[in-house]
Amino acid sequence: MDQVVLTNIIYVAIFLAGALAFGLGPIIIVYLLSPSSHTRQAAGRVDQLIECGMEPIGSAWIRFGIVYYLYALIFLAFDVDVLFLFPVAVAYNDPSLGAWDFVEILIFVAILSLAVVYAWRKGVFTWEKKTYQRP
Amino acid sequence: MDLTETTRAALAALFPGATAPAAPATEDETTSAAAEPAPLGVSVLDPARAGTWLAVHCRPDQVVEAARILDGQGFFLESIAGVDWPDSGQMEVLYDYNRLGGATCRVLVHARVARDEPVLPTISSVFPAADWHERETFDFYGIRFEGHANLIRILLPEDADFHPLRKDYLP
Amino acid sequence: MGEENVPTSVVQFAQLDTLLNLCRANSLWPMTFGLACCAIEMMCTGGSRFDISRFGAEVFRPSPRQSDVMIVAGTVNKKLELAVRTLYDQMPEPKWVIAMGNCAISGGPFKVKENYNVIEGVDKLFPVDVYIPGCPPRPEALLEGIMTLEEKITGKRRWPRVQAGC
Amino acid sequence: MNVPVHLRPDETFVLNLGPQHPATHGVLRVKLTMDGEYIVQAEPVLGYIHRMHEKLAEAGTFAQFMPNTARMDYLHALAFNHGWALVVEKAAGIEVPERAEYIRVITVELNRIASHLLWWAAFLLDLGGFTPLLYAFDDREQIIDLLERVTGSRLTYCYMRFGGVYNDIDDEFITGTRAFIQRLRGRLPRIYHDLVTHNIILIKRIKDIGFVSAEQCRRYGATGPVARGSGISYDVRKNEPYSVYPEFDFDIPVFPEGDSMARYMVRMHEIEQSLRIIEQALDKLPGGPVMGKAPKMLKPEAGYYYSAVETARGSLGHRLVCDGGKNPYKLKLRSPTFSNLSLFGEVAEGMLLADALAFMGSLDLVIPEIDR
Repeated sequence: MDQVVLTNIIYVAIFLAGALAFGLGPIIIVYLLSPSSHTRQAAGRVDQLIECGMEPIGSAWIRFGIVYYLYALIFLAFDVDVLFLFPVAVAYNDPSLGAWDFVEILIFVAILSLAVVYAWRKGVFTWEKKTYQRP
Repeated sequence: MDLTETTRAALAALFPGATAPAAPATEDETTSAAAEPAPLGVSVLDPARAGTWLAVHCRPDQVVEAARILDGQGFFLESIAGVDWPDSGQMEVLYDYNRLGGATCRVLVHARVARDEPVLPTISSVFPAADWHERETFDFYGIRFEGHANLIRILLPEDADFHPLRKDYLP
Repeated sequence: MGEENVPTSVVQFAQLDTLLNLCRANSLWPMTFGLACCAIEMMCTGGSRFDISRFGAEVFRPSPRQSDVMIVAGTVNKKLELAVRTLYDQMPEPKWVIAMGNCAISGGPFKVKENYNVIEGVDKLFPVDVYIPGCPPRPEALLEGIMTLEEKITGKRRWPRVQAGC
Repeated sequence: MNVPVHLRPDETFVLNLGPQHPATHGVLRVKLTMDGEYIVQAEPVLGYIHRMHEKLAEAGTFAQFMPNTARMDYLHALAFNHGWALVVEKAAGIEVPERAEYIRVITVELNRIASHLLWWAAFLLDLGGFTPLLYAFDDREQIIDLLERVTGSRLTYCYMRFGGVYNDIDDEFITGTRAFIQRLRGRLPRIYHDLVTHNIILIKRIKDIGFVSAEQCRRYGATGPVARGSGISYDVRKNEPYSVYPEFDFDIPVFPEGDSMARYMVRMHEIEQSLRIIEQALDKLPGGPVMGKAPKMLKPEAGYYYSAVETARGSLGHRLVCDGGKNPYKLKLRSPTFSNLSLFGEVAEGMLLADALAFMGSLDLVIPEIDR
């Protein structure tokens, strides 16, 4: 393990530790500093779900509409795309890259955005007013 | 035939038997001691004094018929109010109708029911606005409206067991 | 003086506590809990003329989980009582309550012998820290109430006290 | 045309748009049965701020009820004062001097503008814009200062007495009002219309949302800007003139579309009409006393009396029953928002939740006026 590899590992380790500190730090601080004894209670409903002060009626575990799943898929279309654009962005300061490489990236992004255009044409984004049959 | 006359003629159909009182009972109508019931019929009032153009005294079961006539004339239901007359052992329900747009002609329909058994037919089938007003009158006076889809309390907590606006109620 | 209403915590250093109290006092996040007429005066206080943000309290959080102060601005009646107590419970510690207006203090204009529906005073439901009389109290009174609560939390008054008559 | 959707019970869940919610501007609770974002059924639940005003009316004398009137609709308190004063003056036959009538009209119209400004701020707060609130409150504070000079309070006015008003207006109030009129006229086109009304986001959020037909308004008894937004030209100041309104020429803004945008435009135009009324009232302000002759302890004759007044939200009615005693025997307050809200259940069906909130904002609700 020569010197360069070691320092790189140290950099990554420090970066990881910093991320963990940012993540878990506030939780620990809050545990240490926030008042632990709940002195002020009026109706014993400390951990009840927030629903404008009212008792939640029924449960929310129901069969949701499919349209939310489609939204997630459309988000995915560009999410993966960004993943590939990161290395491109890093390599961009190399003078040898010409205009043609820029066009290639545009084609790549255009192809991926076809997914969104397809969803648009299918009418996923239009939320019409519905009418319901009286049960 | 201005609006008041046409409405009076239409409402007179409610009382086929009684002859329409010729002289508009302006003064004695508003100042009649409201305790004992006025005669059944339609009477024209002085709007500047009483704020209403026509007063209709009808039996409780004619209330829906009066509502249908006024609905036909293009009126809208302004409010339903209950009045408690404990000394004469009666409850009275006042229906206010008015014209929405155009000439104004407010009609007040009085209906009296016995105090211990106050039941009236609902008019929410004719005017959906009556749904909440009737629930409120039930809430405050305990007057039941037959045929009302969902006659529960509207302003007081559901488990309240009293009717606050009755004259004999004190918390 | 302001210690008794801030409960104890796991770690207790005097200096740290005063620093924490100072931060808490100057970033009181009120819960939007406007009930009636006092709510309009609370909105006026949030407006640009009386500007409650000078005291760090302009962030009106709708959810009880993110608010420190419950400003009860209006009348609490029997149908709303359980909801008010639930909202109070759902607020994280340390939390404070400002009873704004006569209705929240003692039922105000509705504390009569015919009263069948109004809770006469919010302190019947949970402990109240600052009472602001008035029907509705002026926005300046609400600001004075916030200053009084800050004094109660930190123990000393940072803002000048207005002497009557001068 | 969307075909009606049949829902099995396990596909809907119940959501409480509860008492403490930023969009309900008070303690209105709406029990929503939801299918995802869509509202299957909306049922407003009232009574969370019911404060027994009608019971208190029967408990106290006529004069003791005047402060209560201001605590029902505190945004347009002077119109409630005016309604109560009118019905008792009708019952007891009290004359009001000319100058007092003019002062009543001036202060009621100023209060109407303040109420519309606060509705505008709250409506845009519901739609997500915070900055308009600061502009509207800046103008509203000007009105409140003017009214505080004359009535002594900022919000819950108890300014009118049976037979007139208890405090005369001075020259500084008149010059202040004229200056305010010029200032607001200058700001209305720039800040209120260019910045907000022609804003594409606002138009997208409220155009063709919450359609209310004229027939629905009539069947549910909706009055005021809600009815005028659906093409019904009904304004108590014009249809059933009271006080000195017949002497001013102002027109009633009516928009036939019936959607939230129409109701928005009705209120914005009403602000300009109120400015016109105030200007004419100031020009024609007669001299003379401001308080007529009224007996100390009122005992109006027995009978049924009714007075209708146009508040910022609709036609407010006082149905008064007197039995000759010193207390009102029975007072029913016909609150405009009570009827305006009753059509929410029918219109909000099948709407998106966000649109239903925009629709509720356009109804301009004041909850203590609904619960009384």
